Formats: sequence, C-alpha cells, structure tokens
Amino acid sequence: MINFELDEEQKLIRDTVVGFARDEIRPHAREADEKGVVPASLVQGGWELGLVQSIIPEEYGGFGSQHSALTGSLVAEELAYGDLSIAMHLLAPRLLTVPLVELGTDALKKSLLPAFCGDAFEPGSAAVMEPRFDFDATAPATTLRREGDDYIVSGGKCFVPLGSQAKHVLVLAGITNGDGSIHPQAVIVPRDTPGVKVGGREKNMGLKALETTTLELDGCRIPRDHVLAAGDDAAMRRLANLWRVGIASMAVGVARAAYDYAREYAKDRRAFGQAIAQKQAIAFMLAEMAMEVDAMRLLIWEAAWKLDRHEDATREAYLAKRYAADMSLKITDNALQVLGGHGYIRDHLVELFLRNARGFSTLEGLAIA
Amino acid sequence: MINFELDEEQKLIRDTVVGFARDEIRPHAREADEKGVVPASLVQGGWELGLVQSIIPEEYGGFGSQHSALTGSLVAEELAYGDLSIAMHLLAPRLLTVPLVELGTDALKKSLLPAFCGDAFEPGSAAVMEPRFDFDATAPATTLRREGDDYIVSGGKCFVPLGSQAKHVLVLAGITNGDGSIHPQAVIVPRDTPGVKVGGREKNMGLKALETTTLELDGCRIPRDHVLAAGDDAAMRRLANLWRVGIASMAVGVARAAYDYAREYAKDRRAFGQAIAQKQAIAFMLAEMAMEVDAMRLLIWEAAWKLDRHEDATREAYLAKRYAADMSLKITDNALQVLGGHGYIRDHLVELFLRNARGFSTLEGLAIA
Amino acid sequence: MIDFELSPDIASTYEQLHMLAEHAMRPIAREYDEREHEKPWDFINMMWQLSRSSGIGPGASKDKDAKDKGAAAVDRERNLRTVVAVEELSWGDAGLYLAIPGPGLGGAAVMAVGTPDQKQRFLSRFKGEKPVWSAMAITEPGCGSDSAAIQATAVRDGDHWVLNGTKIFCTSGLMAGDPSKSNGFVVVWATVDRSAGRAGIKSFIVDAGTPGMTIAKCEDKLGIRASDTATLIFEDCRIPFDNILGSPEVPKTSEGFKGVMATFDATRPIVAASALGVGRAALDFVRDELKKQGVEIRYGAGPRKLTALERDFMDMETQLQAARLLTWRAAWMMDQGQKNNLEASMAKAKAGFVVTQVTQKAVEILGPLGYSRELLLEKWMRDAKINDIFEGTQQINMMIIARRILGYSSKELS
Amino acid sequence: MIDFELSPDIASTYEQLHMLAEHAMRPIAREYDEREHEKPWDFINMMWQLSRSSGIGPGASKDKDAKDKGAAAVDRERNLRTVVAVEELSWGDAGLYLAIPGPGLGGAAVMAVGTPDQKQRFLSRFKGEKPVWSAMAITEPGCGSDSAAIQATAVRDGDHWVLNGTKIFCTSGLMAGDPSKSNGFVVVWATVDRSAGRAGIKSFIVDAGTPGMTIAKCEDKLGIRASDTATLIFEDCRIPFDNILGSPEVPKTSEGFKGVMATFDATRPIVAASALGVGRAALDFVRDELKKQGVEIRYGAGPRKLTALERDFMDMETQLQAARLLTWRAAWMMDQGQKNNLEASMAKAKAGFVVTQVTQKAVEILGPLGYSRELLLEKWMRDAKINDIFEGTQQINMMIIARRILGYSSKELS
Repeated sequence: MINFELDEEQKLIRDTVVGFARDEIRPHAREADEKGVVPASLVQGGWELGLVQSIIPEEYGGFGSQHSALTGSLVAEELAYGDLSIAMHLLAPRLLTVPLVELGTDALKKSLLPAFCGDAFEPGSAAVMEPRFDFDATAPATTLRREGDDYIVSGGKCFVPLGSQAKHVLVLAGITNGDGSIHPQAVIVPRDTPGVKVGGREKNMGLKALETTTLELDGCRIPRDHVLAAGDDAAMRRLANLWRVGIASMAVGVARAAYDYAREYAKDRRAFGQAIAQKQAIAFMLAEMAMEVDAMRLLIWEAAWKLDRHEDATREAYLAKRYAADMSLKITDNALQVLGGHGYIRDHLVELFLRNARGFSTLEGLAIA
Repeated sequence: MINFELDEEQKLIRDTVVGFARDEIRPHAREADEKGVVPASLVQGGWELGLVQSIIPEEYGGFGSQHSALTGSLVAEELAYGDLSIAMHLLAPRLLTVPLVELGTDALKKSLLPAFCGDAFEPGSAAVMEPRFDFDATAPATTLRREGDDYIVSGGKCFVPLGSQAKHVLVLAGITNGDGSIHPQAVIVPRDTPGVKVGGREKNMGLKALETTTLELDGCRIPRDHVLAAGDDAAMRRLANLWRVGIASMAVGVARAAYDYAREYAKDRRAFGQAIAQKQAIAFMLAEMAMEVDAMRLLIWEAAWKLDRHEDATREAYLAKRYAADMSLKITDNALQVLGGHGYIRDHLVELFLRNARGFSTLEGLAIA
Repeated sequence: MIDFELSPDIASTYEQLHMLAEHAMRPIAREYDEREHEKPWDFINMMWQLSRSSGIGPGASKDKDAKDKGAAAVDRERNLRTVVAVEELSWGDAGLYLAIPGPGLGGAAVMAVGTPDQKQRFLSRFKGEKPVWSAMAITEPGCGSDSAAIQATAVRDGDHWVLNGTKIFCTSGLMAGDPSKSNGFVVVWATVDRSAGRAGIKSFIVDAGTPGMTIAKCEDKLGIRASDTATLIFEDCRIPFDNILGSPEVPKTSEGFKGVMATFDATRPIVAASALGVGRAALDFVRDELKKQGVEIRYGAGPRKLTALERDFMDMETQLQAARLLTWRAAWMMDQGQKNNLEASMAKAKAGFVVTQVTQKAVEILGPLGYSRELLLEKWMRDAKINDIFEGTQQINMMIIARRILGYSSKELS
Repeated sequence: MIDFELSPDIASTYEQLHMLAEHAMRPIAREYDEREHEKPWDFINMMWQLSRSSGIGPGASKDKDAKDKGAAAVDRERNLRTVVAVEELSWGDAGLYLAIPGPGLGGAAVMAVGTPDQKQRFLSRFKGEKPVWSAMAITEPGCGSDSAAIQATAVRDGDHWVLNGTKIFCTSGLMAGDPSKSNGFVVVWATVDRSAGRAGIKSFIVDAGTPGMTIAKCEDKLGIRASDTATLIFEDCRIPFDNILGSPEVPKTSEGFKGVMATFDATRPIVAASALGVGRAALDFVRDELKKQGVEIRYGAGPRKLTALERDFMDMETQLQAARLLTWRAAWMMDQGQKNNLEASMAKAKAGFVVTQVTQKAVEILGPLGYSRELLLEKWMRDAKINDIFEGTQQINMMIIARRILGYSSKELS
C-alpha cells in the first residue's frame, strides 16, 4: 500500500546524519576542497556514527541490522548534503563491506569484516571505473579469467577512492564466456597482491577533498572465493543498481545543498529595491529546483524500495541515476546563476557544488546504497 | 566580407510578399484550416506575384531571374508567416520547376516549363516522404531501376502536396548500385503514367488547408531524361539541402507568427493589475522567442548563402533545419502558453501555429528554397 | 514505511478501469474528436450505470466501497484511488474522461463546504437514474489566472441572491447548466463586496435552467473536444439565499478566499493524474511500435551505446514516472490529512509540462504517421496541452511553489 | 548583400591569432589555472610587443592597420575584427585573454566619451614600452546587476573630485590600479548626486597608485584564474577635476546614464565572442577525440540513424554557430553605425548560455577523462560559466531584450 513516510528507525538514522552533516561536515567543506584533505577528526567522527558497522552481522562484530538500500540512500543524501567528497570518504568502506555481507562466503566474511567493526575508521574501496572516454560498467575492459583454482585479474582502473589506504579493493572485472559475451564480476583484491600497483593521486574538477587514485592490476592472482557470486549475473546487476542508487542519492544531496544555498541567498540579496527572490526569473528557478529535488528523490526511493524487495531494479535505478545526474547539474548551475558574480567566486560554496555535481553522469561505483 | 543586409532586389521581393501575407493570406488562415481549402482567389493572387515564373528562363516563358536559395528562403518565411498551408500550396509548383530549371535537359524543360508561365496557377508537386515511422530521405524505399532505355519506379509516397491536381510530380526514389549502396534520385513522373495511383486526401494534425495525398507507383515506366542528374550524388545532396532550407524557412515564418501574436496579446492582456508582458515569466519567454527567431533565420541564411555559392551545404542545411524544427515547436508551444486558456481555443491562431509547427521535424520536400 | 505498491483494492480498480478505457473509450476517441460538440451518450449512460452499480469511476467509487468495506477503508485512500482512476480513464481518452457525469469540481465544492441541507439538495442527484453533471464557473473574460479580480457580482435581495456577470472556460458548463442535458448545477464564484477584494468572493450554487443563466457558447478547442467548455452569462439571475456556499459574511481577512483556493489542493493532483494518463497512452504506443520494429531499450547500457531514440524514450519514461510519483505523493498526503498545497502544485506543474513534452516528442518519433490523424498520437498531443493550462497554468503553479518555499505572500511575490 | 565570409583582412588576423593561441596560450593555460594569482609575465610582455609591432590583439590591431591600410579600411570592420580576434584568443585560453594588457573596457570608455586632453593623457600610455592595463569599476557589494543603485560618491572639492566607496569584481583591477604592475588607470562609476538617481551617475578616471585607492583583495574564482578580479576601496581618494568622463552637469533626465550603459552595446558582443572561443575549444577537442575513436558525425542522416552522442554533438555545434552569427551580427551593426542594443544583448545572452551548456556537455561526453584535470575540458567548463554572468547576467540581458521588443521602460519591466 502506497506510503511516502519513512519508518521510525529510518527517521532516527536520518536525523543523526542530518545533524552531523550540518554541524560537522559542512563547516569543513571549503577548506577540505582547497587543501585536498578530509580532516582526520571528521573521519573518526563519521566512523562513530556506525554507518559502516551497522549492517555487518553480529557474528563478525557488527550491529547486525538488516541492509536496506533505502536507508543507505537516506544516509548518502544527507552526508552529501554536507559535502560530497567527505561523504564519499566516510562511506568508502561500505563499497567493500556491503557486497561482502551480501555475497561473500562465510570464510571471506570472517577474514575481512571484523576489521570494519573496530573503534577506528577502516578504509575500504572499490575500483569500478576505467580511464577511457567510452567507459561502460556493463562491459569493463579489466579482464578476469580462471587459472586452476584461482582467478587472474588484469587491467587499469581509475577513480579508486582511498586507493592508497584501503587494504582491500573490490575490483570490477569482465569475464569472457565461451560465447564471447563479457560478464562483469566483482573481485576482492588485497592490495598486497603481487601485480597490484596503486597509482598517484588523481586531480579532478571536483571531489578534490577525496583521495582517488588509479590502480594497475597486472596478472594479479586471486583466490577463488574472492570472486563474489561468480557467474551470477543477477547478483552483479543488483550490485550495479546499489551503486547507482548510492551515487544518485548523493546527487540529490548536492542538488539540495545548492538549492538551499541559493534560496537563502536570494531572500537576503536585494536589487532594484526588492529581494532578488521576489523576481519571477529567480523565484521560478528556485521553484523548479525544489520540485526537481523532490522528483529526483522519489525516483531513487522507488528504485531503492525495489532493491529492498530483492526485485530487479535495473530500469528504475538506471533511469533514476541518469535523472539525478542531469538534474543535479542543472540545479547547481542555476544556483550559481542565482548568486551571479558571487556564485563564481570561492567565497561561496555553490561553485563547489557545481564542480561536484558535474561528475555524477560519469561516476560509477564511488558510492553504494 | 561579412554582411547581414539584403540586396535591393531581395528587399523589394520581400516587401511585396510581406504585404500579401499580411493582407491576403493571414485573414484566410483560420477558415482555410477549418474548411480544409485554400480559396481559389488566394491561389490566383499568389500566382500573380510571379514567385514561380520568376526563375524560369525567358526562353521557356519565365522572367529569367537567377535562382537564389536565399531569396527563396525569404519568400518561404514571409508566406508561411501568413499561413503555412497556404504558403505550401502557392509554392508547390516550385517543387517541380526549381529542380527542372537546375537539372533538366533542354527538351524536358521545353516540354514542361512553359505550362508554369501562364496566367493561371499551374499545380506542381514533389513526392518525397514515405508512410513509415523510420522514413529517411537519404535512403528512400521507393525503388528506381534501369530497364532498357527507360527507368522503372515503384513504391509508396505520402505527404504529396496537390497530389490530385499536379500533372507532374517529382518523385524521390532510390537506385541501388552494384555495391548495394542506395542513391536517392529525383524522377519526374507524369501523373497519367500507367501504374501511378493518387490516393485519397490525407488527414493530419496540421497543414489542414493543404491538399496532401498518398501516391502509389507500381512499376511506372519513365523515360530516361525524366531522371534528373542521374548518378550525380552532389546534385541530389544540393536538392535535399534546398528542400531543407525551404522547410526551415517556413518554420521561421510560423515561429515568428506565433511570437508576434503572443507578444501583442501579452501587451494587451492584463492580470494582477499589469499587462502580463510585464511579468518576467512572460517577458523572458517572449525575449527568448525573439532571440531564437533571429538565430534560426541566421543559420538558415548561412546555409542558403552557401547553396547560392554552389558549395556543399549539407551540414549547414541539415543542422539549420533541425534547429528550426525544434525551435519553432518550442516557440509556438510557449506562445500558446502565453495566451493560457485563450491559446487553447480556436478563436486564436496560436493553436494552429503549434499544430503546423509540430510537423517540421518530420516534413521533407514540401517546400524548396 | 516507504511503499510504492498499490493496495490490492486500488489495483483492482485500476484493472477494471483499464479494461474499460481500452474497450469503451479508445474505440470512440477519434470519433468524438472529429464530431466536436456532439456527446457520446452511449458512453455517458454506460458510465453512469457502471458507477451506480459497481462503483467504478472517480466520482462514485467511494460510495460503493463504503458499502463493501466500511467508510474507514474508503477514506484512507480516497484521493490516491481517484488519481489512479483518473490516470486510467485519461489513458483511454482525456476528452471522454472529462465528459463523464458525476459530482466533479462543483460537487467537490459542495462536499467540502456545503451545509447538510445543501448536500442533501444537490449531492443526492448523483444517485439518481439519469446522468447528472456539475460544473465550476470561475474564470471571466477579464480575469484568467487572477481569480481575485472576479467581476461577477452577487447582490442580496430579500431571500434571494441576484447574480450578474460572465463566466468562461467552464468545463461541462453545458451538461451541468442546461436542464435538457441534466438536472445539474453550476458553482459560480462572485463577489458580494468588491471593495473587500478577495474576502468578498463567495461561491453560489445555480441550478440547471435557472432563469437569467444562459449558455452563450461552447468553445472550439485544440483538444479534449468530447468535453464542453462553456461560456455562461448571468443576467439578474435569482437564486435562493440558501444557495451560497459557506457564510455570507465578509471576513476582515481573505482567509475565506484562501479556503476557496484550497479546493485546488484536491483538484490539482487530479488534473496531474489526467495528464499522466495521456502521456502514458503516448508512451505505451511508442513502446509497442518500437518493439514491433525490433528496437529495444537497453536499460543499463553505457552512454556511448545509446541511440538518440533510446535516450529520448528513456527521458520520456523517466519524466513521466517522476510526475506520477509527485502526483501520488500529493494525493497520499491528502489521504493522510496533511496540507499538500505545495506538493499539489508541484504535481500539477510537473505533470502538465511533462506530458506536453512527452506527447510532442512521441509525435516526432513516429514520423509521418505520428503527424497523421490515422493514429491517436497527434490527438494525445492536442489533448495533453490543456493540462499545462487549466487548474492554474504552469506559471501559476510555479508561482505557488515559489511562494511556499520562500514564505512569501501573494503581495510579496506576484 | 548577405555574405558570411570573413574579409581577407580579418581572415589573416584570425590565422595569426590562431597560431598564437595554439602555441603561446594553450601550453601555459593549465599552469596559470593552477597557479592562481600569479601573472604570466612572459606571455604578457610578448603580447605587448606583438601588439605594438604587428598590430595583433584586440586592443591594438586598429592602430597598426591604420598605418597599413588607412583609417577607412579599419573602421569599416573594427568591431567585427575584434570579435573574431577575441574568439580566437579565448579559444587559446579565456583567462589569459583577459590578462592581456591594453585599453580594454576602461580605454573603451575614454575612447568613447573622453575629451581630446583625456585621450592624450590616458590612451597614449598604450603606445609605450611597458604593458599597461585599464579597468572598469562598476559593481559594488550592495549592487550586482543594479548599476543604478551605485553607492560610491564623488564630491567636488575645488578642482578635485573626492571619491569614496567600494568596488568589486573589477577585472584587471590589480594590473590597472597597482603602479607596481603598470602605469594604468581605473574608470570608476560614482554618483555626484544620489537624489538624482541614474542621472547622477558619472564615471571618473583614477590613475594607478592614486592615494586613497587601495586594492583590498583579488578573488579566488571558479575559473579565468589568470585574470585578476579585484576589490578596490576608495577612501577620500582625490583626483583632478578634469578626470571626470563627460559633463559634470546632472541632467534632468537619465539620458546621461543611458549613454554610460550604451558602452555595453560595444562590450557585450566582445564577451559573447570570448564565450564562443571557449565553447569552440571544447567542441574542437571533442570532434578530434571522436575522430580518433572512429566516431563520425553523419550530417544528413535520418533521425532514426543517429546515436545519442551524434545528436549531442550536432546540437552543440548548431547552438554555438547560432550564437556566433548573433555575435557577428551585433558587431557588424556597430560597424555600420546602427544601434545594436537589442542585438548585443541577444548575442551575449545566447553565447553565455550556450557555452555553459556546450562545455558542460563536453565534459560529460569524454567521461572519466573529461572530469579530470589532466585535460583542459574541465577548465573550459569552469572558464565558460563567467560569460553567463559578467557584462550583465543572462537574466539581465533577457530583461533588456524584453524591454526592447515590448517597448517597455525599466520602470515598466524590472
């Protein structure tokens, strides 16, 4: 039966995250972007929210809450509302733990998950994207092939968050079947595996506070159980959809941040004897932002809801992610326009929101719901 | 050297057509649309402007002016400003005469052109489009093949203006080369050719005053010289570009008609104690219309200018036509929006402009520059 | 807890109405577009019988359900059921949907603010043998979106009100106001005290055939031609004093007017739903045609792989679903007893705009045939556009959204 | 007679500047984006020498040509040559283009309304050995687009004016106002009589290093970082009485102010041209990359054949060309001595918006690499956005267009 209201637990989690994003993250957003670092205190503070530990079963040291894409979406949106880079940093461990919890063998979970239940932030990561104009996550160029009891991974990755810090990285690689069809697979690669080379820190238009690196994999030998749900296309589709919902949710957060910023500015800023928000050209832009922020979120929630029912949400997640990417760009660009010249200078955060938003159409696998 | 000013002759022609469109065509636009007929008096009056005769060489009875795509564009825009259906009716003969003058053999011109230099309107036509979702003028499904000294044409056409009246129709057909590639060709088909079947009057969303019919060609045998510029791909590209510029110019005319109508309405109509044009939401819509009408026209003029230099203008004409189709739709839709409820009723012409404008993305070969 | 699945109850309403739309509406959609101003009486009578017997249709469904499941079951999802029903009927045909008899907007107003006596006198008619319409008369030649500028007057004369003025764009005004069409009524907005501005505006119930009310004209329109859009002229039209909706007093504030405007919070999601139906009709048609042509939409594919057509289709589909979710939310909030003024305007603004775009694009995608009256696509494009205009144009709804998010009065932002 | 071909004269300017942009600007574009607030002195000095010797560059070209071809040849196409030149330099790098020394906006103002003595005193500097900049100081913290609301004051004190106020967003304000950078000057807008409103606003020439003028700050920006954007504070800044541009009288009407605003008719096409250069840089890059990848743009193909990528590229290309033709027209009209207020705003509004869209789309098309600072694409997107803002935001220019087409005063439409 149709219902647009969060349940009590979700409200509780969201309120906690809202406060942290507002009071802790946002005040550091500009400096983190300029310096290219997320303050350690923030990382630890974020860790203590338990957003990573919560869905890890108790037997491995976690809180054992049921994983929910919808809850993940709420968290991603609210943290990204504070700052995108910081949100991605804080949630990077989930790129590893969520697939592990869902698809890992008991042995693998035992060996990897406890590390993510300690008192200190434990970096984790995923290497999904590749440095190509025509990158397509449904057909990665990074290869995976059986060799005896093991698998061999080879290829080049980029946009790997916390690449130099994570001890394990979930790598997206394509296995080629007899019929020549390429099937994406998720492989957990320990960083100390021979053949793994972590590249230098990437420089991008946005995401400046988040460490992302390239990752070279040169014939890395990986034990069989490190390939999650081998041959299970449905499981991989679900994983891709969790990534899409994760990124899309962050797009809503960034768009909403820009909308709120522009709205408050427009109410304060006066020109021609009025607040500029009293001009239809500005007021209607703000109205559209408000409307589209809600529209984006509802599409994402529908996809997340379907994922939580363990139905194939490829269409919903894919379309919601495209929509969120397009709209967050439009909204942040319009927000800058509302501020005019003041939007173009770095005294205000909107130019940062725009630089971050532009990435969403391209980014895959840097967040997970 | 860059110049945005028409020459004296072009100004003269335009002014004549402007007057006719304003005083003769526009007053009949609504009734013609409702009744589905262009008044005979208008047809004759339009004929007497000499727009068809002008470019026919004197030896065939015409005025012998040099054909100019730019002048053709001016005429098409101004007539369409009056009404699209009526403009297409009046200019339909040029669909036959312009290609004839440019590409016909002397014998063919002698036999066909004099009919278009009389005192009374002489219908002519072209059959370019085909009733398929995926119609593509660069690869028509209507076939043309050599048979002895003749050619055989077969296929089905639609949107043939004055289909039941024109004695000769220029038919777009594809000839398949040895390498399997399809090359469009322009074939002049006398209506009394065995195998020619003129279908019933088409019913469309717009263009209601213009008679368009389907045309069936069942193994029609056509003398060799009726195939214009056989095998000359460049000549056919030029012809396609003349069609594009012709249609695009009419799109500007319709868009400008809607813009002018909406602008005047918005200045008169009062709400909330002001003219609605004094509201930014309306004023900026009108400003965009004004800007885009000029932008459309300049792109078209550039293509026409290139055609008049006999350079390949495929890129310019193709892009200008796409732009004109998109913008004329947006402008007519916004014009209706400016009128609100009044735009939705048929007491005003904007709904007619919108219905007509929607066709431009699809229409090919119903006008020629 | 978030849930996007329709309740079995609503889902079955949907199923029934989809059958109805496909088999009773689609076959006559073109006919009543071409035969403007003629009424689809067979369809009208069928809908009337159907709504009385099986409770199908937006107007009547709740009475029926009341019997079956008790009032509780009904009210909990009344608005949601209505938008689902309206989308489906409009998927069949938007013009025919608007021609369906029933309480409609006028009835909704009586329902909302009518006295027990008024409800008895006017709403009971919708349970009768013969189809009955009601209509809402607000717009005037001189005032479009500016409801506050209403010129029509109501002057008290003993135990009567005397109405004077002209009303245009009155949906179903003919069917509701002409006694030869139905024993209906028209709810008319008029001012009892022009000096009081918005506060002076009241609504009055005028019975079909009341002397002094004439139906001057039915508009020729771009679309939704099966539904009449009437011009009503009131010349010394006398109605009983009791026919005023709400209090005859003129309050100091314009709260009363706000109340009147608030009925839009209920009707805008319904208009949005009607828009969605037309848009989905076009989208479904395009999807089926593409399938026939062997064109598949590759959800999940990398951006470089997409054709322009695929991306157009995906954009249409996404926009439409976004509008649908906004619409469901606005209706759901109403069912929850939450204020939805902002959300209702978002739903209306988004849906009205989106379906205009979607239907226009659908015509383009199908090329020569899309433009032809042989198919219904071109009609859907014409029908769709009204949703961008009535119940507040896109601009009016953006204005309302802006006022709400900025906390501005109509004085501060206009 | 309509002609879209550049004159051989302008075409050769274009050729030269294209070489320069490619070889002198592109190689250092990234460096001076990363090293914000540092100045590309080698480039600056090279441009200065170049403009003095060969007449290349927007500022100086006409002097040189004057020698070669006689004034006639020059003036006939001065504005057109300028927009072609500016597009090319901005194709090289928009930030570096803005950092090029020369008369610029301040010089243009002196040129337009200066007395012979003023021209002698200030314009002659641009013929000297060392690079010189001038700047325009209009915007204030309290007034963005609303030039009429200027708070800075100029009070006459004997044969001096005393300026007080704060100016922000002053392009090249550092280079023009700091004597250690150049022997430049700043043209400052201030009111001599606030009660007179717009009519009271005058512009004054302030020499670099004049006591009382301090450069308070240079902004950190999203893009165009090679160019400084300064905040200038005037505290009892005394300048000679003769440094006022135009008459010191305060007219009854605001004609004078209109005159001041009219300088925008000349500068807006230049800003549009700079936008075009950035947009074309992105478009050229994408075209070349697609070619390398074997993706061809099939002009003339049926709509069903197009990929999403092809259509995106075509749209970008068409929009950019539309903006270019509007820009050329606005400049051409100026060369013809025609009023181009409407057309200048059309060019600016369209170009500013289009290049924002084009560069944002280009980043998207190139995927992970488009977003990376390894390529210049992301920089072009950042640089492009300023054109949607300065010399009148998109909204301000739409407003001007609307006023012109509707015949409204700034009172009737604001």
